Amino acid sequence: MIRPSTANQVVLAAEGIVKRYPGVLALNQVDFAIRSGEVHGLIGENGAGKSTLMHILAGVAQPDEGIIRLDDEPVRFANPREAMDRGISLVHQELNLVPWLSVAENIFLGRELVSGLGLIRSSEQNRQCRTLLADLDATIDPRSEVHRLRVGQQQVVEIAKALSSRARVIFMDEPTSAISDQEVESLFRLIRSLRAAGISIVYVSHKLDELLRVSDRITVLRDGRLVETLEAATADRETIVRLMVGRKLEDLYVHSPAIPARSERLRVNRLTMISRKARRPAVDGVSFSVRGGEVFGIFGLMGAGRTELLESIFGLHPTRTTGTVTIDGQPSDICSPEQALNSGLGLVPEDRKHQGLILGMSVEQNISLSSLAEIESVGLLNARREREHAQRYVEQFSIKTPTVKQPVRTLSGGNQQKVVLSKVLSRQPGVLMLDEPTRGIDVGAKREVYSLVDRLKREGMAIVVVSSELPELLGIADRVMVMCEGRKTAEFDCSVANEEVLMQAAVPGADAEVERGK
Amino acid sequence: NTSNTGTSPKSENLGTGNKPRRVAVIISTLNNPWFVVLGETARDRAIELGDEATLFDSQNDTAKEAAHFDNVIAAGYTAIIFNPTDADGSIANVKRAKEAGIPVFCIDREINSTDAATAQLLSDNYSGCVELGKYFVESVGEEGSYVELLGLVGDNNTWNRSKGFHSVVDRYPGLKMVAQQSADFDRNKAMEVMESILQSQDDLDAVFCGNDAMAMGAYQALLAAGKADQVRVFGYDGSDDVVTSISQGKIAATVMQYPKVMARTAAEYAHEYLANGKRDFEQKIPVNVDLVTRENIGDFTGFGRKE
Amino acid sequence: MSDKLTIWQHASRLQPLLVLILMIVAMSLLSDRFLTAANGWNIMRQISVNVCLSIGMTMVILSGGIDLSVGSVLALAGAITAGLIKSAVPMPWLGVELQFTTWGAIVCGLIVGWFLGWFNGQMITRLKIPPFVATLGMLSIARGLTMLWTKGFPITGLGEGFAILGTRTALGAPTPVWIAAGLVGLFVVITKKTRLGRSIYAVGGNEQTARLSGLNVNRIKVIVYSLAGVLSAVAGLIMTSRLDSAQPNAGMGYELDSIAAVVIGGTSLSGGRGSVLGTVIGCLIIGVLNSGLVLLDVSPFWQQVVKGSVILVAVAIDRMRESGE
Amino acid sequence: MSDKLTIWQHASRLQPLLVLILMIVAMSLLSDRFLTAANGWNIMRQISVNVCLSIGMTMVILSGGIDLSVGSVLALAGAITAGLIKSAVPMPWLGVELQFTTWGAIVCGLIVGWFLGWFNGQMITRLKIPPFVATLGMLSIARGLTMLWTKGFPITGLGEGFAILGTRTALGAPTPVWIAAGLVGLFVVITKKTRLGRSIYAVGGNEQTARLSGLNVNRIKVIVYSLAGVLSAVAGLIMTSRLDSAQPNAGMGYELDSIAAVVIGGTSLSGGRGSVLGTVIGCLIIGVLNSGLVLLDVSPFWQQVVKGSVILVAVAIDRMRESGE
Ligand SMILES: Nc1ncnc2c1ncn2[C@@H]1O[C@H](COP(=O)(O)OP(=O)(O)OP(=O)(O)O)[C@@H](O)[C@H]1O
Ligand SMILES: Nc1ncnc2c1ncn2[C@@H]1O[C@H](COP(=O)(O)OP(=O)(O)OP(=O)(O)O)[C@@H](O)[C@H]1O
Ligand SMILES: O[C@@H]1[C@H](O)[C@H](O)CO[C@H]1O
Ligand SMILES: [Mg+2]
Ligand SMILES: [Mg+2]
Repeated sequence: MIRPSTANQVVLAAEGIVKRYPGVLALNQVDFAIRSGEVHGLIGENGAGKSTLMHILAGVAQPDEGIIRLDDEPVRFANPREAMDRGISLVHQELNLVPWLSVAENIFLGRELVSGLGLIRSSEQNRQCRTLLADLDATIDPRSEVHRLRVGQQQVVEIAKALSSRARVIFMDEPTSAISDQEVESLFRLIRSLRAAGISIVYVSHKLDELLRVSDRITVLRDGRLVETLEAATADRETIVRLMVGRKLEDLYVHSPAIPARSERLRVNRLTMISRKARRPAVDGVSFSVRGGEVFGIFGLMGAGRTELLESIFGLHPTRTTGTVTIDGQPSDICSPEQALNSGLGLVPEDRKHQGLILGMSVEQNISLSSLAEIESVGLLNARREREHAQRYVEQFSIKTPTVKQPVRTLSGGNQQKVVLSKVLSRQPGVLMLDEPTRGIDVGAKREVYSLVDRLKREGMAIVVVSSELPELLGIADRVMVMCEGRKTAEFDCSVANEEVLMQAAVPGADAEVERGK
Repeated sequence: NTSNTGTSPKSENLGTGNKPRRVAVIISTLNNPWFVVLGETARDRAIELGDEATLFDSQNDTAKEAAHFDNVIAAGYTAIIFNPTDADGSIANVKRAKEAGIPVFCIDREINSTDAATAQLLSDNYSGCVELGKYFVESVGEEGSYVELLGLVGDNNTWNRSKGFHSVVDRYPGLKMVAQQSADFDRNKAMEVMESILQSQDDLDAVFCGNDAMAMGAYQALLAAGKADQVRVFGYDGSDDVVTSISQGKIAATVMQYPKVMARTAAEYAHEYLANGKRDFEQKIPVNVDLVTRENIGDFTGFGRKE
Repeated sequence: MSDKLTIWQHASRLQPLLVLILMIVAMSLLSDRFLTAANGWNIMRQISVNVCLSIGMTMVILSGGIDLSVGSVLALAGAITAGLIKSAVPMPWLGVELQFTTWGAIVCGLIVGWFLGWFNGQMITRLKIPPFVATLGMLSIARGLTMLWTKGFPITGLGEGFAILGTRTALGAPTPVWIAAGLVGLFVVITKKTRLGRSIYAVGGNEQTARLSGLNVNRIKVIVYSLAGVLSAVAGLIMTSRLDSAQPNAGMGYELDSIAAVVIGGTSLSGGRGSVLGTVIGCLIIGVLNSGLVLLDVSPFWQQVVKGSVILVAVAIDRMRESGE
Repeated sequence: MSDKLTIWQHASRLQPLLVLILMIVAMSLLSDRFLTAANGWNIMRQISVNVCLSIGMTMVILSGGIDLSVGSVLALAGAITAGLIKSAVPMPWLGVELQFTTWGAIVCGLIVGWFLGWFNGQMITRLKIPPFVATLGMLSIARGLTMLWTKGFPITGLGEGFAILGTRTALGAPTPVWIAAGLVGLFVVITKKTRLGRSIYAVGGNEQTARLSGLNVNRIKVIVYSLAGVLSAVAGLIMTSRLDSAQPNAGMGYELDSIAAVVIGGTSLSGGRGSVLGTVIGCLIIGVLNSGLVLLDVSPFWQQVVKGSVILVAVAIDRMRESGE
């Protein structure tokens, strides 16, 4: 597979690409070139056109205008298969796996290893798959069905799938949005070795530091136009952010001091939840409390049980949960999300496509889903009220959408997340729980989320934020709790915490030491 | 005129055969009251005679019928009273029973084989409709237009009846069939089809229906259209409501098949075979069918003759 | 720009309407008897039973489920009402007989329909039986109960009072058409303008999101199946009244007709997308076809071939336009 | 840890098997006629037609579709084979008559099945007609064609050669059981061990992913429907041979029986999950129930009630175990 080093030679190029979607010009005269053996970062706000550009270069979508050249020859990819056959593969931003097939079956889908009789060689596939995964995440069993994996693990599988196809050009659309730091490190190691083998990688991420670390060159897209391509070695954060948003952005994190005198709004006592999949506690005797006007962060590695904790509080697993939840001093026996919402809890779930949105519905219908009572008059839903209700949030959070009637499916990730936030906030919860609220959204949108969180906090809301990004948590939280394997291992005031101590409490081995130390 | 053997007391039965007498009554469908009468009468008569008896519903499906035969043979039944779903398709089933040493008495519908069944008690659909056809010409006259509602088009009774009818009526060129549609032997379907036909036919004189359920449905449509007095309805079966309707002058005529007679006789034959060792049955025993009209309605009741 | 989009979206939702219009034009050219007021009413009266069933089916399908039991529920509700009209219910332990009035019997029929639907809902939500299996079981059970209740014989001669439901006209339109039209109006409002309706779309669109958004998914499903049950009972009453007879085998195979009307009307079988009005158009397409083929006196052998082909061509035109744009 | 998980997964897939065993135990306790070799062969022969149909249906459903036309295709294939065996096809323009041998006629029947299935696949992939509608249209068309071909009369007396298919035994087992068992084996391998099988699961599990992974989704679907057509034809041939007669209304309503077997066997109607072996268990459950009810002397009206209830209870137990863990 190793090609003669042809450094700086352009492998794949886009010229004058234009792509229109109803109501949007997704790409506007984009010229984009990928050199062999380079890692090319691609960045831009949500909806800037990054995914669209990759889709066109990988045969998933067809351009309205423009030419694609592979090795200087004009080419047309009618479908992803044709692109794949020419050595171009794509890690999709949205998870694209077959849930009921195993990891190995997904990785080899369409390229199965077959014996002379035409039968699939499953054990050989599993073996190769295990080797491949050893470099990324050794805990994933090639035989387990993909729907049993957590989002992060699924993303690892996506990456492995693209790597296994022995492509010359690999597009990675936010490959790290759901994976842990160790997995990111493994991925970067892999990317470097691929580059050394002459393979080109186009890498989309909203995580600027990551991009600066791994890329050779970085291209910035804004509103469907290519703004500039920079050498990563000489680029810096501020320049890139300015190019992305077209202006200088203030500090990323927004954090007002906690308001001390507020009363306790949420108290969780000895909460335990038995996992259905693993038949052991996913959450194990966790207790904590949050006051009004406070942001309470929860940190942990993948699979620490943070999502299950929030879900249990929200009444999603009533039969498998024990422990007490007290809201505003009232012990609450929450058995369903409906009751949770009525008790003043709000949850922005981790997986927006499957838990946060109804993709077939419009923006306004998604926003009003939790507060249908508000748009009702004389027993009927009022179209004008619904529109105004949605319009309010669209303006407040600057959701980019042609109209509130737009199907939410067509919005970019960041804007979809804002729609979910709008839906939850429309119930004016006293306690807001956010599970990975900034996953897959751009810096601008992130900052908007942070400042929103800060504003809600100042208004007296109690806020719980689960995040895998340490700087983010330290930037916005007042206190941070750390979880490991379902248990609470530490709690810090943010004024005294730093990344190192938090990480130590989150790693399983360290956790054992803490316990021994006690 | 049917039960000449009379009821035998139980003790006597136990004396003659040393194995239990178990009669399976396999009926083409119980979706139609005519067959319910047929099946239940046979079963009840067998029980009256001191035999064990069970009713099976083939749901108009020759394959389901085949499964019933297999199950009945496996379960050790000793005789079968059989109303076939199909004259040809059911032969193989009867032969399997014969091979297993189980006598089969066919009722109502025949099978096209003379060496498979022990006996066949048949009502002749073709000649019944010949009679009906003659009466049709008599009462409608030699000129006029009529509609024919067929039963299930995949059912051979449908065609036997239709052919019997046309063998007479087609000889009169003045009688014009303006529509020939299927209503699946179903009352509701007949009503709907008739309603639609009435949209295009203003001067209808008569409707010939392949069974009584369809006759009632067609009548219901005519009634709603205000044409019940002007259009004569003819049916086939001799069901309760059609007999009543004939006496009220709503339906012109039907053909009485005697399901109870056929069923009772078959049960008695089976009993004779099992209990008394009788073997010399005639292969085909026609059970006559009678035209029922306003004129002779006094003699009839639903599914039979007044006692 | 955005308004144009909406108009286009509206038009595309009404595509089955174009198919319907095409069919009406074709039929009118082929038979001068087709395009008459009388035939119009005739078709509408004939489809009223299917419209009632299919409104319920639409809601079930919108919520992501399916109901195969509609035909059997129709039969049982019709038979019970007819039975209660005809004869008194002996209550030996009280030493009395209960004789229902016509209206009382009708209410009982509706309650039966509601109960069977509610039971479907419970099986689906509590016992987690997939809707296909749950309602297939009900199809068999309710049919068996109908046979047991009627002993296999039709119940006939239900009296003037009951005949109103199916056979009269009021203000120039047959009662069944009034009933069906009333229900269509009611359920268009329910699906498009009420919380229940929105919740049904949400549950069908993404059940997990609906639950996390605070909707009581199980309750919504139970309501949907109960409504389908009641609507099947209404259909059963109309049919029984129209025939002046409750047939034990009434409604057999109607589940497919009803699902066909829903799907032809543009509702997605995977839930979350579609409309009651689309379904009405679906019913009309099937009704026009059925009646047109009889009017044209197409031979029964050919009818099935023609009917199948027309539906395919109609839906194909529909989908081609859609994907072409 | 991971191996334990896999064993557990395997066990959970075989849950319908537990239901089947429970039923067999119950029936054996209730009737001493039940657990005999003769009755065992009997049940297996009876289900062989449904097994053939349901293997095809399983693949269609695994791929995310549905096929309502199986019963009509069965009828048409059976009728055409029977017709070609019985009488020569006149070819006036050549001045000859074409008389098929039994084997020739069988091949023609299979080709008819394949063609109708292929046509279903084309309608679904090219014209984008939803599978429910496309195959519903085919249900109607193929039935109509059967009526036209047979003129409404059964075709009977097909000779010794043809009788082998349905009525003989070989090595102690009836031919239909051999055929069904052979097809089960073949399709277990196809679904589990070949790229085609894997692709079918992928298309049903996530069509978009399948497409993005470079699978030719349309081709796979066409193959699946074609196979279902051929398998329906095989079922039609077995049935015709067993009855020594092609019935014009053979196979009516079998689509529901077949879908029921697939779903009871644990295959998800939304595609991507399930297995051919599960379907075989589903067929056995239905077969045992049918035969058991007859052996136990349950009256026909009660049978429907009991059958519906048993299926519900069986599936409910299944689902409760599943959700309990
Ligand atoms: N299938 C589609 N239909 C309609 N509009 C679309 C479609 N796909 C993308 N768009 C629109 O095209 C624009 C570019 O979207 P794209 O997904 O390329 O953005 P992105 O840069 O990848 O954003 P993100 O960082 O959120 O992933 C957005 O405005 C989006 O709403
Ligand atoms: N490798 C694994 N195999 C099976 N189950 C696992 C595995 N890892 C974690 N789990 C299960 O998932 C539970 C916690 O997952 P959860 O999604 O709540 O964690 P999280 O901290 O929210 O991480 P994430 O970042 O993925 O959201 C664990 O307690 C365990 O039951
Ligand atoms: O005699 C019966 C009845 O007429 C029934 O209505 C249809 O099938 C015939 O065989
Ligand atoms: Mg993107
Ligand atoms: Mg999580």
